[in-house]
Amino acid sequence: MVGQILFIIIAAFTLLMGLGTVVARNLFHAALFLVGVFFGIAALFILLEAEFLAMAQIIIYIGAIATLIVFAIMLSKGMMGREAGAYNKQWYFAGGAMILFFGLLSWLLVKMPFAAANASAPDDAIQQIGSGFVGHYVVPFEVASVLLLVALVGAIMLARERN
Amino acid sequence: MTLNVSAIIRLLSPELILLITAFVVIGVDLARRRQDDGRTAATVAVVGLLLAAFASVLLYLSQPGEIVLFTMAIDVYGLFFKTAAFIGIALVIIGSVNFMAGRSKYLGEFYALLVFAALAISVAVSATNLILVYIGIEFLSITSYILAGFLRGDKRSEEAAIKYFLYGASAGAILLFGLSILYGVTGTTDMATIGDLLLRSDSAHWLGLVALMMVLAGIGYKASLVPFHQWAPDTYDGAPTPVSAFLSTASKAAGFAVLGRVILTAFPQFQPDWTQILGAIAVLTMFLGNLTALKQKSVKRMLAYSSIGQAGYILLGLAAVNASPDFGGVNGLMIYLFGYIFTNIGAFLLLLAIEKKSGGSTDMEQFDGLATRSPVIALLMAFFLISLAGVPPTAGFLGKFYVFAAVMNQQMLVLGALAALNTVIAAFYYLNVIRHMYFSESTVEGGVSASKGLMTVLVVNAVMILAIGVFAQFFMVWVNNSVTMLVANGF
Amino acid sequence: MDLLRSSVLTLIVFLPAVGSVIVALMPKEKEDLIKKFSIWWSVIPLLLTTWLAIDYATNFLRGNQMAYQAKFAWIPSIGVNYHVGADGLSVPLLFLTALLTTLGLYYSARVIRKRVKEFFLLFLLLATGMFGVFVSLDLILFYVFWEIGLVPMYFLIGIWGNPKDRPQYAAIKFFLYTLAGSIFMLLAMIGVYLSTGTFDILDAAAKGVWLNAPTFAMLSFWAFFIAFAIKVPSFPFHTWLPDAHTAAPTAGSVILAGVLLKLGAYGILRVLLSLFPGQFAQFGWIVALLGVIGIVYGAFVSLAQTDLKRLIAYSSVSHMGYIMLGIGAVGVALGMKNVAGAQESAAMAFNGASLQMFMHGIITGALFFLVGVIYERAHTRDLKVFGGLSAVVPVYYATMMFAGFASLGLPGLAGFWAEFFTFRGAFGIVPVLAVIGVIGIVITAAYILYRIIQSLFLGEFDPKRWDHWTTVFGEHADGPTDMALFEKVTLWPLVILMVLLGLWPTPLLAFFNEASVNILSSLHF
Amino acid sequence: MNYPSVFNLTWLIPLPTALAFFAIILFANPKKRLSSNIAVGAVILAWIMSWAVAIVFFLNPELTEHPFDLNAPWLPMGTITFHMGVAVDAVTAGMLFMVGFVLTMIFIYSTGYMSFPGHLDPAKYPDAAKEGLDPRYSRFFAYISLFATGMLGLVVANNLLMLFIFWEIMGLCSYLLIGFWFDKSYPDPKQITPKQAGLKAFLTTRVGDVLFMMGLIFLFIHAGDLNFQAIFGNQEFLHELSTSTVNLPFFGAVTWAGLISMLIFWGAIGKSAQFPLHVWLPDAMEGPTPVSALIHAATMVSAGVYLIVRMSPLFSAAAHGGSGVMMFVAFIGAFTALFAATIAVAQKDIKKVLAYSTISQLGYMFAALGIGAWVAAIIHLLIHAFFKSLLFMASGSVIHGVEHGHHHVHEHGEHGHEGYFDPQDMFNMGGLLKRMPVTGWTFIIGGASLSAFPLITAGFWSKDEILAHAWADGHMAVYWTLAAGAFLTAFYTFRQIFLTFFGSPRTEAAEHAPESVRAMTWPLVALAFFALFGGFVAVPEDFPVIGGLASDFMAKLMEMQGEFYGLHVAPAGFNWTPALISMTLALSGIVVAWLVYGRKPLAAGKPDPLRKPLGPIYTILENKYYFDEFYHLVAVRPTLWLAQFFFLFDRNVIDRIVNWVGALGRWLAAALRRWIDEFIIDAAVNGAGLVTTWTGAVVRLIQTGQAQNYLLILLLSVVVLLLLIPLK
Amino acid sequence: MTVPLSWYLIFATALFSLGFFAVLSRRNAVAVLMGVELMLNAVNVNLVAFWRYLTPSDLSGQIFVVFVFTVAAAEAAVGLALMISIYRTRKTINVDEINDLNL
Repeated sequence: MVGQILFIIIAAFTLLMGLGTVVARNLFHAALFLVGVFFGIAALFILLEAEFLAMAQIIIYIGAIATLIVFAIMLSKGMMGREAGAYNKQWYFAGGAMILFFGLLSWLLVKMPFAAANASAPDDAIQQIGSGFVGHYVVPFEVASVLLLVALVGAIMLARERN
Repeated sequence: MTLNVSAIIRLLSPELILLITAFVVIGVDLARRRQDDGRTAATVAVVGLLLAAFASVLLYLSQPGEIVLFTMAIDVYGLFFKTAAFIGIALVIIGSVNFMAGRSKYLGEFYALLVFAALAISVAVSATNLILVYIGIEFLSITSYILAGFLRGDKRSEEAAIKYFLYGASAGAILLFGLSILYGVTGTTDMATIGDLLLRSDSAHWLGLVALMMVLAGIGYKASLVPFHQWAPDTYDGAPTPVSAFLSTASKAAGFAVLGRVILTAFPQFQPDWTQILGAIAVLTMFLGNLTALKQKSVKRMLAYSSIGQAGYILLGLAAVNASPDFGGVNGLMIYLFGYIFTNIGAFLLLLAIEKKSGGSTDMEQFDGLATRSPVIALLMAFFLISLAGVPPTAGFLGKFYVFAAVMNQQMLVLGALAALNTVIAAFYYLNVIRHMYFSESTVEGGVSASKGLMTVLVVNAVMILAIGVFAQFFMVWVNNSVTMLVANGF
Repeated sequence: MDLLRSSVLTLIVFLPAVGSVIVALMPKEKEDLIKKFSIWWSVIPLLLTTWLAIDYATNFLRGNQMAYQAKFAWIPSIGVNYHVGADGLSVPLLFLTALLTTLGLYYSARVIRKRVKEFFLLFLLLATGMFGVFVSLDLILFYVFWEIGLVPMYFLIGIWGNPKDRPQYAAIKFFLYTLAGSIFMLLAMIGVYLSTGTFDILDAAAKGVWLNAPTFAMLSFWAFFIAFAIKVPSFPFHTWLPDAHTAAPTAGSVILAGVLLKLGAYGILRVLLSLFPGQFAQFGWIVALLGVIGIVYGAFVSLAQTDLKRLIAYSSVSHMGYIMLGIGAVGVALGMKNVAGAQESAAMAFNGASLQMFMHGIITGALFFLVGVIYERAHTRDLKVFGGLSAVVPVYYATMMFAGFASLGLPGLAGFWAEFFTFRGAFGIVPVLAVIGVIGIVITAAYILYRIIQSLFLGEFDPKRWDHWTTVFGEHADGPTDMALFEKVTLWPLVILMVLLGLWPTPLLAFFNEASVNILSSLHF
Repeated sequence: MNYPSVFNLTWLIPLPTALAFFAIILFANPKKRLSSNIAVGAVILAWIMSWAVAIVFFLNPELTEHPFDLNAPWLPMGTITFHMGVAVDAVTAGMLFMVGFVLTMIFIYSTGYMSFPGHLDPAKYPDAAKEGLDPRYSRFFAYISLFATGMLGLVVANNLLMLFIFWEIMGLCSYLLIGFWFDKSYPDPKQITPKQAGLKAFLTTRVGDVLFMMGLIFLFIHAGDLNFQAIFGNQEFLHELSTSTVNLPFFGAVTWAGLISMLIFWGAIGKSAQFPLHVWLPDAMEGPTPVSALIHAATMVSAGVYLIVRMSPLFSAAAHGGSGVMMFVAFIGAFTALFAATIAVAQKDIKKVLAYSTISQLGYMFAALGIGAWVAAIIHLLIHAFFKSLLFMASGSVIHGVEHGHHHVHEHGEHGHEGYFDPQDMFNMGGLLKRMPVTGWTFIIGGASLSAFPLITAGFWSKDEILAHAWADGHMAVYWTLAAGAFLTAFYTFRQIFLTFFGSPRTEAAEHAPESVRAMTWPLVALAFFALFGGFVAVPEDFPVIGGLASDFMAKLMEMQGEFYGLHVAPAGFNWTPALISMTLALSGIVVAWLVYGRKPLAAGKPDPLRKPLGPIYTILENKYYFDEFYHLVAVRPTLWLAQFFFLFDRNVIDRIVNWVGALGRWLAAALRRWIDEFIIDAAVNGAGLVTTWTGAVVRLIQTGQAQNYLLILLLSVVVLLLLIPLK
Repeated sequence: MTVPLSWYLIFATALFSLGFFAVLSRRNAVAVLMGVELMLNAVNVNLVAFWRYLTPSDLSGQIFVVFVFTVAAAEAAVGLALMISIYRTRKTINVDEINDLNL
């Protein structure tokens, strides 16, 4: 019961933050709302007993991605606050489509009876994750690292000041 | 599974070679920057890619059977696509050296990125695990975004990149959602297990289909299948031409390869469903690509739409997949793609020569009277187009033959008829370019010239197209082995 | 000898392609060298086919043996072979192809002035495609050659076509039309494999195709048929032909009419008849009906033409109708096992159709050359500006008379035999259709005499009516000049053939007759 | 059976002229005299061989029981082999006798006749004018050589297929020769020119020919062979053919024999210019006169008769089987005989009169065949050939003379002739007997023969035979029709003679007309001999007085031959009644002609005295019953109209089908984008109440360039795909 | 385990939809990118929830999420770099204004 209440609070908060991200005209505000979403998700992870992920969420998303976004906003000042309007012309239609999509997908998901395994989360989750990275998932892991490198190189190359 | 280190290195040698190559390229380029227009870097990249391709061939020849190593399958199916993609990318690099030389300062990065893209493809086509599928696809996407936007300050290139980025990111998210559901339904990320579990459980049906649809959208866009194609014309058109060549061939082949493996290993249960859906998508893709291509004035954009149309034919192979060893569908898809890689790279890279002459335009007028101005280039272009149109004895014909045969084998007569009809529509616009080259009077003075590298690539492509068509068996053996493998795999 | 016999077809087929590669390697300024080389090179297949005809007649004709076979695995995984062979049906057509190719090259050497190298290159390549179709015994090989023939022709029409005749339109129309037919044929070929497990025409015929699936058999039959009917072309698939023929350069028209159209008819006899005899028996009447419509319709439309070349083009529609009528009659006869005399008539109809293939080749080939002769001088083909040429250019007149009368089926010249045998067969099988077809004979006489002979040759020559005369070499002239030596050399072999075969068709007929008797008796369904 | 070895020459008979044809067109044609010499030499060779064969046959009447037949394998047809070959029987021998001789005469005559023609401008053909020969002299001899081949080949052919081939070759030559002066034109645009006449001749006969070919093919289908002796020697087969029936639309059940006979007869109708396909022959007179004599009088047109003679066993079998085909033949023949004769009465062109008389006389022969008077038909065929070729050649000589006279007048500039002068118009002649005595007298002999002047002319005997048969066999309608024709024949023939040769010249040209050269007159004399005495080969045995003196060996021979073919043709015997009637009619025709034209010679510029009494009938006759106009209306114009219609149909309907498919494709493409833009996106946006600035996108493709549009479609596609799941 | 799994799923779907809505309707490319991040986060919730509820002993789900983090980071980096690059050229990063390529 407590879990449910907690979930509802966190979920509501997160969704509100998400809504804020989506609707905020000011890009900077949107970024702040986004950080709120990240926090909310991290909280959910804790609720789901995935502490490692919660930590990673905060470090990566808030520490890296959100920061990156804010940096980008600041690097190009004119990016925000343009008066032309925050939404494009199809937003009504997009909204309708989204509601349809949401309804349809959640209906499909809820209809499905999942066989919940009533086991508890393993204690050595972090250890298992770690050995997964160097064991079974070593290739994805290495690929991910190369991916980051490539993204780094590419991002630098693209964003670098031109002479 | 016990494997010693040397065996692992051997099995992963293509990827390792690529990895090393990529770093060497960057290193070499740092050392020799601005001294040779990136020729050294390109050379290293090409050598590395060819070595990797060679390694793949060696691996294939050693008959690896079915080895799954760290979520990567080292099998004939994957090795085939690897070889094809590596060679394709190597050709793109050779052809683009001159083009890129004056246009960017970051040539080392450019070639390295192409090598990385090869690596991404290599990983993606071997992936047996949802995680690796996702990461492989995203790796490829991110590399592609950078490549598409590589010409900084070029509006078209940047636009191509951002559109591709937005589309790719969204589609990636949809793919991820689908994969998450698949994981949720089966509790595993191993595709073979997923396939088994889905086969055994009845209740998972609906959500399995939800996952299938999302995967279709999330991977299908890479193969530019209608209705997930819309980024493609803009991106192919705007991106630097070598990148378009890459995106429309190697990257697309990877999309098909991954789609094929995912569908065949994870969703065999839904074959009746996806046969219909893929068939419908194939028809849509062919019609839309071909009908729109009819109207284009720019050859580059026409080729962009043409490559959508071609995707429709290729998809036929998957739509009509069956257990027959002769015309199983997948072999059609594979041989089609193999020939298509050479053909389309040839056609796209040839545009470099045109663009060089015209200063960027690839409008039909630029092709007027090309046959008298530059007979060899015109001949090559005509040859590529004829192969795209599917006239024997070219590779284009062989591919069409095999996919049509699969369709017939499944007795999907309407599908076959519609595909045949499309062949005729497509021939119209391919011939139209030939018409401009051969029948029209020049409106432009002087011939177009191709650099030595570009010419080499074009000739190699033409020779390969002919070789695939004529020595079909040589290539079909490999392709058929892959099918046998997939069939043995439980499909 | 055995080595020669097993490789001769391959040589015939691929020598022209090799020649075109050699031409490709020559510098394009050396036009003379290119021309001479191409002509002499094309003589090699001509000699080979001549030898082939003689050798076949002496050694293999009895029983219509499939001789000179060569078979190598090409795509063994699906049983696609490089399988070639020739029998009584194909040997004469090979000779015809070789002859028209050589003559076409020889003629073109004098009149083609732009982009010489490409022309000769493509022309040689075209020969490979045509030879290939006539010798293929494997469906895929057949299809490959079928399509190969398409590409050079497309270029020949488009590049060297007369700009006034919309050659680009004609070329694309020609290509797309044929492709539209053939792509469905490809599907049907695959169907043959799925049914019989082989692409080999002989094996598949022996096994029978879609014996237990009538719907598939019917669909395959129509897919094949439409592809062939487009190529023939049979009404109502003929509309590409007037445009293509009119636009094509002279030698191109000659090959188009002389050989390419025959590919369709040959395909029907070689492939369709042997693979789908049951369907043929069922739908033969439609084939015959289309043939008859083609005869009459083509003849009437020809009568309405005022453009000489277009007239002859439409006359091909009419003449190819005879082939379709004959073939259709053969089909109907297949379903008349119990009717006395039907099988004999079928053999006659088969003979008629195959004779028409050969005869129409030489006759219409000659007619198109003759159009070229006058066009090179007058630079117009409008019949209204001519008249009275008989007195001015008697040699041309005489040559045209032979070709024209051969075309209208005058006994004693080649065309008659084809018509006679066709009608002899058709009257025994589909008399009602044959009666309608007979109308075509009269109308044919009308357009040949009224439109061609009268407009061109009769009346008084009036130099004021047309003043753009040149000689064939492009120099200014006050009126038409008679045929130059090279034109005589081109045309007279054909005229001689017309006369000889008109008087003594026996050697040619011997080939076709053996083929028809044996092919028909081998059909079982 | 041992045949005289000379028969082995038979197959060589058509050969010399064929070789001459090729020799002339290939090599000799620049040298005019050489060409004519080759042709004449060849035809003389053919003549010698023909007569050798014919006379040997005449000397061995027993050969009628075993006609000579020589075969060589020719065409493999399915499992059988068709043979080519030659045969000699009495009919062949008779024909060879006549054809060989007439050919030779006409060839020789032509060497004189084909001088430089009047309608050509000598300035244009200086060389030919200097030689005084037609510029296409060589060509003429090539053509007639080929024609000779056709005729001789037709006669010796032993099967219907070869006969058909030669038949058509003759048709070709006829076409070529009628249109020989293809560059001739007349001031009156309505007057038919040689080129049009040739076309008309070929196409009209072609109609008959295809029907003939159909008959031939049907016969072939049933008999499995076309050899005459093989078919006609097989009574069982003929019987079967005459009893098995076929159902035709409109006609109901007819016997195969009847059908085949009828079809073949149509071939003869075309070739022999019988009603209703007679229209071409008068116009064929546009050809040079030797051609008219040769092809359109003596040989080719009578080949139609010969064909029916040949096929008579089949016709008779058909008649036995109850088919009315023989009656039809008789009707067509008799009707044509009278019908053509009426037209001949009102013609003013000397050759046209003869042309209609030819049609009429051929009608007699068909009538004879129709009533079973086989022998009479053959004999009239042979004799008619002699006197009709004589008449034509003589008329040619007249024309030649008048033309020369015209030129003579012209050159001496005595009168400038205004306008066009027609040297063939009889009203431009008169009194020529004095100027051209040989021509005149031979013409009169021929004319008398044609008019069946009793006893002394050959024509009397042969025509009388036919009338006697009609009378004896009770075909009274035929008899009276033919008798009426006989009256008219005598009338128009002597009208012609009086107009041309008697009285005084009505023009300067006639006044100055010279006699023709000897190459032309000698053949006239030679033919006149046969025109007078040829009939004595067929005088009925029981004819008073002469019957015993003259021989009827020819008639006997033919009778025997007929027996062999199962045709029982008993001699009609002599009967005074019909003989007197016909004699009276012939003589009264001559008398009437004399009354109208001879008694009071027509003055220059006066109209035909018949015009007034006959009134509108004369106009109708003059215009040949308006048959040309009628055919133009019902056959020529509809054909051309149909051709134009089909052509437009082809261009605008059939050809467009492809374009329509293409247009459909384009329309689809356009519709696709419009549909997506307007209906999905735009309508959706409309629904949401936002139309403001979307207009730009309306014209665009689905490819708006807006990344977010793309993504929306991505999303919608996923939604659609997901919707499929519950719908499933 | 009192919270039903479906709650998580609906939450994730909602967040995903919000993110997608941003992608579809925001003009500013950075905002669009934020939408993408929302979508990825939503799926992460999905993955973790599935892991927790269905196969807690097998940590594939969590590992998957880690990889998603990586990808998200890389994507954000490249995307933002692109946007900066475009901004320099065009002085705007409004997605609907970047449409030179069409038809």
